[in-house]
Amino acid sequence: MSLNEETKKEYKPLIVAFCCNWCSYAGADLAGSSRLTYPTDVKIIRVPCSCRVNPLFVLRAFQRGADGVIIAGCHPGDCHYTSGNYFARRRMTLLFSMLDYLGIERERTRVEWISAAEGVKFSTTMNEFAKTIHELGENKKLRDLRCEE
Amino acid sequence: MILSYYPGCTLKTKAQDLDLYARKSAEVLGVTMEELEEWQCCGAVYPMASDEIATKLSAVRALENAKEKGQDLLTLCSACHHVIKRVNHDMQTNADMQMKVNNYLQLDEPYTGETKVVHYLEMLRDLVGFDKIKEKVVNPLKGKKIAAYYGCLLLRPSDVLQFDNPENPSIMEDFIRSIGATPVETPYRNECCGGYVSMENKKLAQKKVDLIISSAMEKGAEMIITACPLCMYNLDANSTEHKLPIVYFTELLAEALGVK
Amino acid sequence: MQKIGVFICHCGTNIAATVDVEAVTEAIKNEPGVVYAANYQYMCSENGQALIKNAIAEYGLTGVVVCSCSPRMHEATFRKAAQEAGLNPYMVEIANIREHCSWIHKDKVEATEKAIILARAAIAKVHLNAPLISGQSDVTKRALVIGGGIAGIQTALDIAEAGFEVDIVEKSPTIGGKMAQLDKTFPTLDCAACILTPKMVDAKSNDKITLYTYSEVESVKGFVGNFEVSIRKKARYVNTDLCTGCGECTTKCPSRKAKSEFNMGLMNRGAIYIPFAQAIPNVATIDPQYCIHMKTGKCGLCEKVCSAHAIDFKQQDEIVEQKYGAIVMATGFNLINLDQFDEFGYSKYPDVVTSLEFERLMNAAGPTEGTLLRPSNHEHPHTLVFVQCVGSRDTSGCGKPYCSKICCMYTAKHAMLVRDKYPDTEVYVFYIDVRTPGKNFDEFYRRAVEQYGVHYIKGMVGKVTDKDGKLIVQGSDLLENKQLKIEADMVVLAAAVEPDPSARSVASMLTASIDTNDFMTEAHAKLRPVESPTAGIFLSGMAQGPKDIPETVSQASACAAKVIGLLAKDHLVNNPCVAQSNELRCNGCSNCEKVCPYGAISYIEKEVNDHGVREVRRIAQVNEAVCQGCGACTVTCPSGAMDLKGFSTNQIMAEVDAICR
Amino acid sequence: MDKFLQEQILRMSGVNTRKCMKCGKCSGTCPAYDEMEYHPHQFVAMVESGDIDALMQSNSIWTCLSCFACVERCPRSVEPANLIEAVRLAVIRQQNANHLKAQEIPENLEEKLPQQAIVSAFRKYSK
Amino acid sequence: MTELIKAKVSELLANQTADRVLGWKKGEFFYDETPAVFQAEELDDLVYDGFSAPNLSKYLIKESKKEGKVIALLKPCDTYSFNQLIMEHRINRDNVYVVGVPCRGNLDINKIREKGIKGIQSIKEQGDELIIETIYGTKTLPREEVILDRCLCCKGSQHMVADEVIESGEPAWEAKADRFEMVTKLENMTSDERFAFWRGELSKCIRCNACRNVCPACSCLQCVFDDPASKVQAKSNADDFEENMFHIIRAFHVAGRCTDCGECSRVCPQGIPLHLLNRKFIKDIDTFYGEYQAGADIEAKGPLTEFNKDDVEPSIVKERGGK
Repeated sequence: MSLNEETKKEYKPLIVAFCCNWCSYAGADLAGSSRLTYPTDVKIIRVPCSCRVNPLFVLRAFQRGADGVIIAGCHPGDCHYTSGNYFARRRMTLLFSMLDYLGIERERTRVEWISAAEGVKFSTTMNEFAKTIHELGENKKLRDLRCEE
Repeated sequence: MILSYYPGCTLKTKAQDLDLYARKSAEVLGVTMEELEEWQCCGAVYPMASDEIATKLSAVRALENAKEKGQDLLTLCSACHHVIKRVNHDMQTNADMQMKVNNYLQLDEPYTGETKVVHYLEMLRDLVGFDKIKEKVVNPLKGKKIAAYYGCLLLRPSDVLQFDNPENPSIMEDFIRSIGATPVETPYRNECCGGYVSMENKKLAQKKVDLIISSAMEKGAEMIITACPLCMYNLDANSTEHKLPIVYFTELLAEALGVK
Repeated sequence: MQKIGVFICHCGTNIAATVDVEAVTEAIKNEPGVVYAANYQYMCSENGQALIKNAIAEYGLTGVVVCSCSPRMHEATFRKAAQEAGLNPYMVEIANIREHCSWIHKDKVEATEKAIILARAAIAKVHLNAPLISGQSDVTKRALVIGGGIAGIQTALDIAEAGFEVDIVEKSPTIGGKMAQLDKTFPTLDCAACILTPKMVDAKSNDKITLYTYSEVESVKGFVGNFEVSIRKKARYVNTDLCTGCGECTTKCPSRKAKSEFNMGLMNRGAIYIPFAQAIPNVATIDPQYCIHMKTGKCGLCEKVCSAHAIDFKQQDEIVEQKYGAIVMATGFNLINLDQFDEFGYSKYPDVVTSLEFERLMNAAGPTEGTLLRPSNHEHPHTLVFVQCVGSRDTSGCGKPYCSKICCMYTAKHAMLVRDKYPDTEVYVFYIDVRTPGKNFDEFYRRAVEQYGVHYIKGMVGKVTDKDGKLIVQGSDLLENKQLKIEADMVVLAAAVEPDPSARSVASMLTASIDTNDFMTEAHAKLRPVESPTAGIFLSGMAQGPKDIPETVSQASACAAKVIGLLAKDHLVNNPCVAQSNELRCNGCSNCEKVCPYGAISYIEKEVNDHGVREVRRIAQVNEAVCQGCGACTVTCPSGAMDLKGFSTNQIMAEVDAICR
Repeated sequence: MDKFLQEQILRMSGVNTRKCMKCGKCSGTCPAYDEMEYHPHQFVAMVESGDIDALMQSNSIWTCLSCFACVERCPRSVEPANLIEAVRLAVIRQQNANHLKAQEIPENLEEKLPQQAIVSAFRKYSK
Repeated sequence: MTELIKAKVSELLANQTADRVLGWKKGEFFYDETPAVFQAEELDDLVYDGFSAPNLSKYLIKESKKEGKVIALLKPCDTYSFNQLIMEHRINRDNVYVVGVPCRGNLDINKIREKGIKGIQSIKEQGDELIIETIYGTKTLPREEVILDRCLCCKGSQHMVADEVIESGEPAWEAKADRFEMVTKLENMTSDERFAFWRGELSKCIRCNACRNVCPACSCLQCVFDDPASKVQAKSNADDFEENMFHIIRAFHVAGRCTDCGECSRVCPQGIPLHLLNRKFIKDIDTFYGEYQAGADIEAKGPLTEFNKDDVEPSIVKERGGK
């Protein structure tokens, strides 16, 4: 068996990243133009602001088989809309705490503040998060069984 | 007010005056100095290398003892203060150090820098207050022109020591004022006297000492006060050009408070 | 069902080398709704755009997905192309398969898989896209310039030149800013006052320009084209209409404790004062902190000597409300506080001065009337030491991490002026690097060295002490590998610059972003350097970053050009991706109103027809011209009545579903 | 150039020599400058370039007074004093390389010399 | 007590302060009282006793929109919900005359049955005793032993809002338990234990929507879970995920607005301790953003519609440890 085949069978986590248009999405663009790699597991969804992320989206992603969800926005104080990320911070803190309370692994959710200039931070964050999720393995607790293949 | 007190080895031998007058003055000021029951020499120099653990343990033991008593830890000798304060800072901020030291000491509850380290001068300023000292002075040292010599160990690195403005300190001058004397600011009060090399590079030590003393004389100082036994020795023994009396600040305090 | 066309860009080899574009094309061909799929070398090129336009016509596409570079790059390009082909531009979505895929992944198989997923997500979104039509809003044809230094003056003059009304708000009693305090300017050495004061006069006499001096911006509401600003005109206790600026009161005022701001505290001024002779407006101001009458009720001498009867101790602050289409930040700079740099002895030795103080000591209108004297004993200095980078390029936390940019040049200027005027002096300059990019700048610096014999020493001063009335400057000479101890008469510190402390609060009123050093952030560092990311806010001068006068003036004019471009428009096209409230689901609870940073949501009582039930309900209404589309309201709404056009809940959920499929 | 030694010194000292912008403020500050063959800014540059042997053999490392003035004033938080301490340690941690030996003490002993001086000399100059 | 209230209400109706009363009447059984609106001539059916548990504030959303003025009988804890609804502009305050009624804690019929008392025909409250008539004769029970769980963590006897308060003269009921005790206990479990606990509880959910319908905070005109356009619409729980999802989102939607009235758990036919979800949010809000009681202060902005620049980061969930 070649090395390539072996890696193919490896568990590939699915990570959904909600990135705000002004900072973190641009940070991801900068990571791209700086050729800073991170695993293909990470798929980015563009939202105008971290405050656009509804807890429903996070749950929906888990339901449909995501193993990790990360929300990235402008640094507190730097929100393009001045205060969006402050609201997002409260909402996500409470939501994550609730998921933890329900026994969902707390490592599966994360919020990071990544500016448009922080391509390096974007890539290291995604690498780290992918690694964490990889070590945690598949999300079994919060998943819609009907969505299994 | 009760504080745990770490005297250090020099204060038990060559610098007994520093210790004695500190205790006497504290009594007048209503501060109880409870000497730690068992303390070991702090090592006199802070081990800067990240892989030095054993050399920091005696400081941690002292800190831990104070923590058990729930008291702040009072220091007097500049070297002891420097070592204990910096080791405490490591225990607060350096997770690696924290882990190794605690693994070694096997305490019931790990020590993570809870104790507050207070130098005698800081105690005078922050806990007693120079105004209060002024009230208690019975024998003001009127007209005495005194230069404060801070040295290095109390001031630097300032982000850890948090003692005073490292380049333009004022605590000792305020102290001098509080006992009724006149402070003389000298530009070299925070420059090293070369104490560490006084044993093996006498020439360098002499050069630094002469600079400090001559500048103090130029400014009209009649005497220099210090908190450090090594500075005290060095400024006294290694001055070649001029001589000025070098005195521990506690001695003047005791004199002013009338307990000398 | 939408009819969707998918266009995959090779971006030369940028995408095609890592993503198998053919495989992507094949894979998405069979996605529901996709009626056409093609790939092309450069979709953004003329031919690539034609491909899209033709397909829209030929296949009757109702939606377009372009798999290409970041939407931040070419979304606008492709939307425009679609619009030209008759498709609503908001029916176009971009799958970012370059920055988020081909550029960061190495394995072609994996990258291709990911590209397909990203394309599917975009397709899923387009399925739910609806044509959006941008609204319009009017433009108030008036600009506000905050800050009346050279940056603000130049911007205002240029805007006024184009025929628009401009107001300048300046917090001190006169316009002119820092430049008014300078002696000479590099690299030509013309006198600052000679070139600045005519501009100040122009600003005063231009009937399109209104000056609000001794005034501050109190609050800002609104949005691009329609700002509503209230300006606080602080009480001067002098009626400016009556005051003739004769200055009689300022000479008679017995209070002499206040430090003259204009002279950097090197001399005192009266409690009633005119900052300097050429001040605009040339009227007196009473400083209530020092005025004996204001504090004790006695004195009142100024009132007695004023023949114009302009003194009015009862004057109150006045609030002016004004509408603007554009706002310019020209809040300028200060030198940093040197408390953290006592090794240089600034707080201890009067002969250690900052470079701005030195300007005053050299200036004919300064405290020494232009004769350079040691502040300590008013003697002529023989040896001067200049120290550069005091607090600049400092990451230790005491100073600023950036290069202050102007110090190398003004230090060369100072050194040159001293040597020129007093050939008996020795002048030393400690430098880390000498940075002189700029027209005739390096030549200028070399002249200081070669023609004027200024001693440039590569190294840094470690400590300044004193001995026998002289300053002992101890520093390193790295090229000679020596430690120097220079006996000097004066030391001049080139302290770092920092944005004016008002910048942060003004920026937050404007909802304009600011960086960690409190400089204003540009919309794009290279391509939109004079605009803030917040629409309608423009940047002029030091508020945006360190710069010298030539650069400030060019930026000020560039800024004016941008403002004029905005004010010249009659209408602005709004971003149509705004919130909308479903009146049948709205509870009227006001939670959305509380989180809206723009005040775009208001509540009205409206009769609705809810499945046959007619009733009057309290419902949320979004002002589409004010809403910026952040979406904060959508999540705070429990009933899901609030949604965001272009990023609707359903669209984002569809993307999630597609990615997780 | 001894990569291993360089790494060891960087690790022990916790100093990142690359942060140095070569302004020379440490050398402008150093009170023992004139007695040194290599000066504080050179310590940093020499460790950075791996020229450590020369440093270890130089008397300059023993001339440093550990007064932390360079640490205090460095605008880039490089901490040259920590670096010098690490070089000193690299010397005395070698076999039989103590800079100060116990038997040398008596001849240096003065009546008034405080304990602190002896203890610190031992700590600094021997292992 | 009932008589005292009837007298007061009659007086108010007579002097035309209002034209009707929102109160409680007996349901199919004497212990399942339900909210009802009474005209002056219907007052005979009005009751108020230990089983007058339903929180009437929610009913005022509809009632206050009607013509005329309605008297609302509100227990102290109902006034929090009333205030919250006022804050959210859901109740027309002008059309309501609030009469605060004292409360000594509601009674739990199940707890009475658990004491082995069967065949209950009626219960009379006499001081601290309950006189229970059963088909097997008269039994007595100390009132305190059969108090409804939620009342053990009573918010106090103060009415947050009232146009008039009826005093009973009886000693006020006081909280006996720490309301976060169970939340803390759960927090101290391991993640897997918590998961097992909540699976055990939430798997009982039959999606009857009783919790939603009774909740004064869950008062949307149309719930997202009923809205076909929301993509999360569902009539029943299809699987584990949907059981979780419904309750997480429901708790989230009321987070910062929930007054902890405990109606959700009281009415759940499956006995799911739903209030533990709401209390988790309340506890987190208290710890992270400072103590907050929804409905106590009508001027408050609400923890999820305001922020502090130095709020904790979401990573606190990981950092604060626990299992």
